[in-house]
Amino acid sequence: MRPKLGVPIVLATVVGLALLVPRFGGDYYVHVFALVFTNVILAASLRPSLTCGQLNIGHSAFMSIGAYTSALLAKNLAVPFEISLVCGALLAAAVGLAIGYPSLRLRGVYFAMVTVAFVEVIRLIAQLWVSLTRGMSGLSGIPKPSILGMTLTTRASQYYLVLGLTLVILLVLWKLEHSRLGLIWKSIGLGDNLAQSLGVDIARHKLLAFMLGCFFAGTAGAFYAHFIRFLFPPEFGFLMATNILVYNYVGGRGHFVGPVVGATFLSLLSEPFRGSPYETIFFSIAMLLTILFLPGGLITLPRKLAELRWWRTASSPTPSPAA
Amino acid sequence: MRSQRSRMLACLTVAGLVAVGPGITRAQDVVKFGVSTPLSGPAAPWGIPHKNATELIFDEINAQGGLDVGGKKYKLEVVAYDHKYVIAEGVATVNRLIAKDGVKYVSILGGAVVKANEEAVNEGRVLNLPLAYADGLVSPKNPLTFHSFPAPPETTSFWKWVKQNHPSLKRVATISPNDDTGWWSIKVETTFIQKLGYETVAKEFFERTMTDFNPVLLRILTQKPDVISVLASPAGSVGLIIKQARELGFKGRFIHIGQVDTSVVANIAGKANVEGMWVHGFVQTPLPERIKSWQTRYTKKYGEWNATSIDFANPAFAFVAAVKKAQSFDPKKVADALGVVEFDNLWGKAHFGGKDYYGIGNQIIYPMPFSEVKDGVATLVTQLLPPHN
Amino acid sequence: MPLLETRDLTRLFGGLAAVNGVDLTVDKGEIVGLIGPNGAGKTTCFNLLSGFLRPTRGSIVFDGEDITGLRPHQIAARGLVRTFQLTTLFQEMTALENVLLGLHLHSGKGPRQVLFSRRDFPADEIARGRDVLDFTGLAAHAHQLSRNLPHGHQRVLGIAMALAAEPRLLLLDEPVTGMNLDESGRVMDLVKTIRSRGTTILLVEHNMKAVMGTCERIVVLNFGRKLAEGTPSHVSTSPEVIQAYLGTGVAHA
Amino acid sequence: MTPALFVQSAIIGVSLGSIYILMALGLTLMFGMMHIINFAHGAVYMLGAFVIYYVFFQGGMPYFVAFVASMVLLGIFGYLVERSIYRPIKGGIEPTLVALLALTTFLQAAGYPVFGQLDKHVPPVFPGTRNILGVGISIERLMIIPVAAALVIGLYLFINNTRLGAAMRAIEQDKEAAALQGVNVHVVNGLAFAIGFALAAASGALMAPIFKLDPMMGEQPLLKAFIIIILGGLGSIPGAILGGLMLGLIDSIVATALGAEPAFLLSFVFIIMLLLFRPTGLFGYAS
Amino acid sequence: MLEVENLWVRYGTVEAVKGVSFSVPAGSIVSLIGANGAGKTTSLRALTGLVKPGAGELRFGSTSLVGLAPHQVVGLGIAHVPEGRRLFPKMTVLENLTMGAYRRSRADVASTLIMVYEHFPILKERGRQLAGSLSGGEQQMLAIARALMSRPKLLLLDEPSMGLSPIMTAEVGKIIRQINALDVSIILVEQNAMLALTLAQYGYVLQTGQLVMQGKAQDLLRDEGVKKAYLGL
Repeated sequence: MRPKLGVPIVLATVVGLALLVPRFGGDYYVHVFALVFTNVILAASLRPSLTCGQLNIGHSAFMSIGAYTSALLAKNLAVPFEISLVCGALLAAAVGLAIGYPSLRLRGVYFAMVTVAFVEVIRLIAQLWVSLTRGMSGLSGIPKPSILGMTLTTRASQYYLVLGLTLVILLVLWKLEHSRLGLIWKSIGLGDNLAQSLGVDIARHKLLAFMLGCFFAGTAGAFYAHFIRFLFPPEFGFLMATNILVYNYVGGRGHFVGPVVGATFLSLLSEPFRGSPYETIFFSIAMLLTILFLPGGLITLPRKLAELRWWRTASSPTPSPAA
Repeated sequence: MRSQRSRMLACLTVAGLVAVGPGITRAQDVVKFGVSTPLSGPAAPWGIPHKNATELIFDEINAQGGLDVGGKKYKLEVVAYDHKYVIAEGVATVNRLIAKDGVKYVSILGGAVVKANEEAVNEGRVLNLPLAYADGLVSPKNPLTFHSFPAPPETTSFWKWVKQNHPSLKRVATISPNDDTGWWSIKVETTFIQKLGYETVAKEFFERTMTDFNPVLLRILTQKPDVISVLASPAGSVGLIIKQARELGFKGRFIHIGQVDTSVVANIAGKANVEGMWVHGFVQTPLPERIKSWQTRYTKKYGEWNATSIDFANPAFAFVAAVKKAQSFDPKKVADALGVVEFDNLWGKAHFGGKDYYGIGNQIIYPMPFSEVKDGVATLVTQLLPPHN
Repeated sequence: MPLLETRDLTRLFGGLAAVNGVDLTVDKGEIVGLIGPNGAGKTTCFNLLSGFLRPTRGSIVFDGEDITGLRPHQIAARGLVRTFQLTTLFQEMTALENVLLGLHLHSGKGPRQVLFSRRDFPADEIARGRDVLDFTGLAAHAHQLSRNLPHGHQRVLGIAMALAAEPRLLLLDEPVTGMNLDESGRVMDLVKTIRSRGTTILLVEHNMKAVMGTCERIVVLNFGRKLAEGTPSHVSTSPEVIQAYLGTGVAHA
Repeated sequence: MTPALFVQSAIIGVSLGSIYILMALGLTLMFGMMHIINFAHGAVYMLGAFVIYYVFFQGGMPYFVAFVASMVLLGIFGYLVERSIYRPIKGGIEPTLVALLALTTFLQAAGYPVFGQLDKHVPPVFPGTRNILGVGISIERLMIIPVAAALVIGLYLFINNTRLGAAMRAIEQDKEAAALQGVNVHVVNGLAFAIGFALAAASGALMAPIFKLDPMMGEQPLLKAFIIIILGGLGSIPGAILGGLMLGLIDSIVATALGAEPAFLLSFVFIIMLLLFRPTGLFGYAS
Repeated sequence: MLEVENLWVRYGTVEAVKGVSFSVPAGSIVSLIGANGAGKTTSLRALTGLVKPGAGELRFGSTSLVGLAPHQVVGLGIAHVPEGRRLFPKMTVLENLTMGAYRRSRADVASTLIMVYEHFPILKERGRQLAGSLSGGEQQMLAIARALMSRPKLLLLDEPSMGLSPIMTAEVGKIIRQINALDVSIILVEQNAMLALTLAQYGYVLQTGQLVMQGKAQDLLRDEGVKKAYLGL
C-alpha cells in the first residue's frame, strides 16, 4: 500500500518547483502563491477538527484574531515579527479554548452554528472596536515581516517565509495525523463511544484538535497581516470561513493532501478569470460538480479516471475482492 | 503509489497551466493603463462604469489614430481586473498590473483597496488616479497619487448657498455608512457646517447591508432635524432612508453630496418623497451639451446608461491631458504635468489642487452642479467650486 | 472483596425502569454471564457499568473504589473496559491501528516523541500491538483495513482492542453474535484464555451454548430485575428462567 | 426612550419579526425532517423578491398573483433541488451543506449578470401611513403581519390536519416507520424542500416592495434566521415563531435605543450564551 | 401467498441471512423463531424493502418484492410492525392510526377505524393521548393496530411480546389470533418460542442466519431440539 520511493520524489518535485517560483514566476506569481500557501495552512489546520467530527464553519475568525493581534503588536509596540506571530497564534488558540471548551458538548450542527455565530461576533468586534482596530477604516501601516531583526522587504523573501511556514506546519500536522494523536482524532470521528470505552478522553482531544487548528489559523492570519499589510474586518467573514471548509471537501476528506489540493486548486482557479466578472460563477459550479460527482474530493479524481479507462478497455466488470 | 503520483502530477499541471496564463506580448506603441475595480458583486455598479468610461475615452482617442507624444502615435489600452471589493484581491490585482503586466499608471476604485495598495503604488513608482473616499489618501507622502474624484472636503461649498437662501433651516442630522467614508464625510461636514452656525443634532452610522433604517431613523427623528444629510451614502440606501423617514413622518429636506442619480433614489423612495431633495454633483436638467453627448456615446457602446460614469471618466481625462502636456510616458513627468495641467472633464474646467487643505495639490478640483429635485427632476440650482482651490 | 459490586443499581427512562435495583457482584478471576430475554436491561446495565449512562439510583464499586458517575474514559483508565454490540471497531483503520488505539491508555509518550521521532509510532508500542494481534490470532491481518476483514475476525479484533487497554475487568457485549458454531467456539476459547491470563470477564450473550459452556456463574435479568443467579446447570433448569426465555404460550381458548 | 417611540419600534419589531418567522420556519422544518441546514435559504429569499420584480412590476400582474407565483416557482425549485442535490448525496449532512453553500454562491454570483448591476426596486403595494396609538406606521409594514400570520396558520393547519403534513411529522419522528406506513419518503422530503423554499420566497416577496432588491439581499435575513432557529431550538416550529418575534423586537427596540450594530452583536452574544447553557434552544429537545 | 427463496442479506461484511427459504400459505400464521442475531428481523426487513437483499427471490402472490421501496410494498397489502414498535411518539394515538392508513381513502379510514377500535377498545379511550405516553403493552397494541389500518393481506410482526409482562403477552397472543381470523396471514417473528408456536400453524427455527429446523408448530413445540437451540443445553 505505502509507496517507498514515490512520495519522496513527488514531494521533492513539488517543494523544488515551489522554491523556483520566485525565479521564474516574477513578483506576481510569488504574490499569488504566497496567498495560496496561506490558504493551504488554513485548510490543512481545519482538518484535525473535522477529523474529530466537529463541523467548524468559523475558522476565519481565528485567522482574524491572529492577524489583528500580530499586526497591532508589531505596529503599536514594535514587537518583532517572530514574537508577534506567535502571540497572534497563541491568542487565537486561547480564544479557541474559551469558545471550544463550553461548546464541546454541542454536537454536529449545533457546534457548526456556534462557529458561524462566532465569525460574526469577531467580525463585529473588529468593526466596532475602532480605537483599537480602526474598524472599517482598515488597519494599515503594518510592518513587513522580519526575521532576527532583518526585514523581509522583497516579495520573494516573504514568499520563502510563508513557504517555510507552510512546510513546517504541514509537517507538524502530518506527523500528528500519523501519530497516536491522529489515530485518536480519527477514532473520535468514527465512533466516539468506542473511543471513550478505550479510555480516550474525547473532550480533551477534541479541544486539543480544535485549539491546534486555531493556533495554525492564527499563524496564517499573522503572516497574512504582515504580507498584505492592510486588515479590513469584512475580509474575515462568513465567506472566508466557508471557503476554508469548502477547500477540505473539494480537495477530499479521505487523505492528508485533500485540503492542500483543494486550497491550491480553488485558489488558483480564480487566476485565469481575473478580469472576468464570471469568476465566482465558475468557482461555485466547480464546487457543486465536485461535491456531486466526486464525493471523495479531487484526490479521488485520478482513481475515477483510471476506473473509467479500465471500464472502456475491459469487457467484464471489475471483480471486487470481497465478492 | 501510482494514484498518489498521478494525483500530484495533476496538481502540478494545474499550477503550470495557471503560471503560463494569458498572453503577454504586445506591440511597442501600445500604452497600458491599469484599472483595478469591482466588476462583480455588490460594488460592481461603480466598477463597471469606471472601466467603461476609461475604455470609451481611450477608444475615441485610438479611433483618431492614438495619442500623439513626441511626434509618435500611441494606442491606449485598458487592462482591467476585478477586485470584488475584497482587499486580498485588490492587492493581488494591483500587484498583477504592476509586476506582471508592467503597467505604470493605474486607477484603483474603493477607499479600503486604495489604502491597502498605498505602498505598492509608492514603491512601484506607479502613477495612481484613484476614485475613492478615504481620509489621508491625498497627502504629501503619496506624491504619485492624484485623487480624481471630489471627496467630502470638496463638496461642502453648497452649505453657504443653503445658508443664504434657506436661513430657516437650523438643525441638521447626518447619517452615513459605518466605514471610513462615512466617518470622514461626517467629520468634514459637521466641522464645516458648525462653523457656518448650524446645529448637528444627530450623527448616525449604518451597516452597508442594512435595509431596515427604522431604528436609526427613529433615533434621528426624536431630535427634530430640519434637514437630513445622507452625505455620500449609496443610492439604494438613500432611497430606503428617504422612504422610511417619510413613512415615519419626516417632512424636511434631504441632502446628498455624492453625485447620486436622483431617479435611482426616487425609484426606491417614491417620486413624491424625494421632492425638494438637494444633490451635489448631479443634474438632469438643463443638461450640458457635453454630458448629453457623453450619454449618447456611452449608451451606444454599453447599452445601459450609468450616471456614475460622468465623474468616473476623470482618471482617463486627467491622464490623457497630462501625457499630452508632458509629451512623455514617464510616470514622474506625467505626475509633474498633472500638477499644472488644466483640462476639460464633463462638467467643465478641471485641475489638481487643494494644497492649502491637503498639503499637496493632488486633489481634482472642478465645478460641480448643485441641484434640487423639482417635479421628480434634478434641476440645476447653481454650479459650485470646492471651498479650496 | 469482589472486583465489581453494584448496589441497588437502577436506571429509569421516563417512568420506566430499564434496570431496577440490581445487586451484582463479580469476583476476581471469574467469567460471569449476564443473560435475559430481549429488553431485559442487559445493555443498559453495561452502559451503567461503563459510565455511558448515569444510574438513577445505586452505586458501582470497582476494586474498592466507588466509580459511580465517572466518565467512560475515566472508568476505562481504572481497568474496566467494555466492547460494544454493534460498533465494535473502527472500520476505516487497519487492524494494527485499531489495537494501537487500544494501547492509548498505557503509552506515556509526550509531544516530543510524537513530533521528532522518525517513525509514526514507537517501536515498543508496535511490538505490543503485534503481541495482542498474535494472541488473538489476527497477526496475518495487521495491515488490512478492518472493514475488509471477515465478520468473525472483526468481532475478535474488537476484543483485541479492548485487551490492548489491559483491562482487569472486561465487559463483552455479545461477542459471538452472528457467528457459526465453529467461530463462536473459538471465540469462547479465546475468552477462557484471556481469563487464564488474569482478566476477569463479564459477558452478555444470547448464544446460550456459548454462555453455558464458558461461564462459571450466570446472572439472569428479566424486566430490569435480577431473576436468578447460579451455575449454568442451575440456571438452565430453573423453570422461571425457561419460562422467561421460551415465554408462556397462550392458553387455547 | 419615550413611550411613543417604544410603541412605534415595538410595532415595527413585530412586523420585522413576522418576516423573520417566515424565513426561520422553512429552515426549521427542513432541519427537523432531514437534519440539514439550508444555507441556500437567503438566496431563495432573494429569488422570491425578484419574482415579484419581474411578475408584478415588470410584468404588470396583480401583486397577489406575483406573490403566489413567487411561492409556487420557488417551491418547484425547492423540489428540484431535493431531487438533484439532496437525493444524490444520500443524506450526507456535511456534503449537503457544502453543496448548498455552492448553490448559494452560484445564485448570488449569477444574479448580477442576470438581474443587472443596479439595485432594483418594486413600487409600494400599500402606500401611505396609518396612525396607531398616536404614532405613524407605514401600511405596508402593517400588512406584513396579517399575511405572515396567515401563512403561519396555513402551515400549521397543513402540518396538523393533512395527510402529507402528518407524513412530514412522521418522518421527523421516525423515517423508517413512516416508510412502513406507505409514505414515500423521497417525495415528502421534496415537499419539505418545496415548502421551505416557498416560505423563504414569501418573505422575500413580502419584503420586495419595502426594501430594495439585489442579489446579496438574502445574506442578512439568512443570518437572522440562523439566530432564530438556534434560539428557538432546531426543528421546533413554536420555537421559530417565538424566536422570530423576540429577534424582531430586539432588532427594532434595542437598535432604536442603542444602535443597529450593538443590537446585532447583542443577539449573537445572546445566542452563544444560550447555546452554552441550553444547547437545544428554548424549545428544542435532545435528539 | 408469500414465497421466500434462498434469501441472502449482508450488512458490510456480516452475512446476516444466509440462504433462507420459507413460505406463508394464505390465511395462516407462520412463525420465525430463534435467538438474537439469528437473522429473523433482517429477513422481515428484506421483505419490506428496508434492506436490499444480496440475492434471493421474494414473491408476494405473483409480484416480486425485490427492488421495491417500502411504500410500494405497503401498497401491495403487506404491513410490517417493526421491532421496538416504532410509533410516532409525538403524535396522538388517533394520528398514529391514521398514519397506518396513509395510502387509503378517507372513507376507508373511517370504517377501518371502527373495526380496529372493536379489537382495541383501549385505543379508542386513549385516542387523544400522545403515543409516547402509553404503557408498553398499549404501545404494542397501537403498533399492531396501526399496521391493521392499511387493511393488509399479510402482516409481519416483529417481536410483539418483547418487554411485555406475561399477562400482556397473553393479551397480544389473543389479538394475533383475532387478526388471523379476519383472513390476514401473519408472519410472527418471536424470541418467545412458546407464544409463537402456540399461535402459529407452521414454524421455522433460525440460527446464525440459517434455517436449522422447520415443521408444524405443534411438533416443534414438543421438539427438544428447539429448547436446545435456545438454552444451549
